[in-house]
Amino acid sequence: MDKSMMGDLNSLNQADQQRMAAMIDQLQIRDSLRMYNNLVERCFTDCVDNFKRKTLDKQEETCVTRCAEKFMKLSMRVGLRFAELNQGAATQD
Amino acid sequence: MDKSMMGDLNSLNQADQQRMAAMIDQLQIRDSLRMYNNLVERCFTDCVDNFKRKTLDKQEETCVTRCAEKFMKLSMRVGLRFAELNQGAATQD
Amino acid sequence: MDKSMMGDLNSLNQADQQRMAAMIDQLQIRDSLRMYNNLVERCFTDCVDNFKRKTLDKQEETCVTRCAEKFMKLSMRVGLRFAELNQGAATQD
Amino acid sequence: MAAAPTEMDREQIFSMAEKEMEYRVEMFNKLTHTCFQKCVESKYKDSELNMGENSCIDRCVAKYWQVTNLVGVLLGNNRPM
Amino acid sequence: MAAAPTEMDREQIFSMAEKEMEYRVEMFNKLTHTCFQKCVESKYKDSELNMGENSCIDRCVAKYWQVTNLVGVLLGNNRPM
Amino acid sequence: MAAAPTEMDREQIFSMAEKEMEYRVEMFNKLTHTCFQKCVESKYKDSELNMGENSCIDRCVAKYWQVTNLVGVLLGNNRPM
Repeated sequence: MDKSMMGDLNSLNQADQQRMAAMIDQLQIRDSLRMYNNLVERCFTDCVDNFKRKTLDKQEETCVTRCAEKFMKLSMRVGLRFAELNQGAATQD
Repeated sequence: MDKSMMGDLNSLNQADQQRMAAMIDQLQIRDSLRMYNNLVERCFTDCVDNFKRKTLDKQEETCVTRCAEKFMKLSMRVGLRFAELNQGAATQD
Repeated sequence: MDKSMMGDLNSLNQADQQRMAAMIDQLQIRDSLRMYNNLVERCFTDCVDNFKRKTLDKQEETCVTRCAEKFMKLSMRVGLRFAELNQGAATQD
Repeated sequence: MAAAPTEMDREQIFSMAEKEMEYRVEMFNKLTHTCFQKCVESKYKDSELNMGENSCIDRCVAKYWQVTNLVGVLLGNNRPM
Repeated sequence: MAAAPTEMDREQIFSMAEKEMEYRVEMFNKLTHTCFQKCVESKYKDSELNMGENSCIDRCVAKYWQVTNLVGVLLGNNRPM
Repeated sequence: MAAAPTEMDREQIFSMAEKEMEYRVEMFNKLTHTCFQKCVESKYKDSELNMGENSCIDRCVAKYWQVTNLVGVLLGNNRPM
């Protein structure tokens, strides 16, 4: 989530700015917990298909680890591109 | 969202009715933003599959436009049928 | 939802404990309505594929009933296992 | 004539009304997306709904409603919808 | 004995507790739906869970829990779950 | 210099800002998951994004943005995004 999206923050007084910042913090906490849940669901769905044992085998563990690491790298990259587009800084093909 | 669903609004005094109306407005704003997000996700998923260029080609643009227009027409029709059912006005086959 | 997850409830005074309990109740109501919506969507998607008539036929009705009953049984079982894991009571394979 | 609701009742009325509305909005959204999936072919050859799609939508809404009621009864939810 | 929490602490406790519970409810819902998908065959031949489905569910929950912990470690989240 | 906002204005500013941020967070999440689906092959042979995946992601984000704007215009939403 990008704090720079709140361009009109400056028209508020100090107490209101604090309140707005607190609201943004709250949304970020909720968002990161949701992201966590979504990531677990996706990597589990893609990597775990065998229910003959109740513990992850080595292959499933490797798959989940790679899935999560790929997702986090992708998420960072998407964040950068998204911020560029938000600033109208997109260049041509 | 259908304001008529709130039949018990009348048992409230005027201040409460205003508060309830404000709440409904808030939910409608949130709902229309969500609908927007869902519509974009669906039409993107159905129409865009080629990532050799960074701009939509004509065919993708046409597909997205039709997808969104069909969705909006469907959404209106569903809203009408839904309201009829809410009023117990459903007729037989 | 498991009320026992709120271990730090005890550090709060009585008014706060009541407020926390009310919050938990609110989340449970919202959660059960969401579960209802999700269950309807899943069983409808899995069981209803024929739109030549506007009423459910016997086969669809049976399918929906079984789907919902299976889901409720599964949900209870998952809740038990989940609570065991939350208490670190998971046994070996 | 009913007595005026107390402060506590009033808060409960608002809170329940809010959840009820959220529930209905969510149901409407799920219904819309499910019937889009079931009735509209995803080639999007034009931007109109044809007659087949329109009658499919009407029946889809009617059946979704019946499934909602059926599941509601199974969950022990006795009021309509 | 711990000092009484200040007004600010108290609001933060409520706010964090609410998010924590929302998170757990969401996890429980995702877990339930994912294990339904993985373990219950969608023909719905009867309304009981058979033995195979039941043991699949138990293992599915256990594995989901392990994936949650594994991903939590990768995200730098050190507390259990 | 602009006049100080009234109490009502202020509440509306907060309320709209909150919805706007929720909307953007949701858009970002959908975008991330959609581009993961479209660009990352689900075998997960290693934990790095390769060059092909990276350029797919960049183009996916750019196209998602364009679809957002296009749909926004169709919905009668005139402001950018």
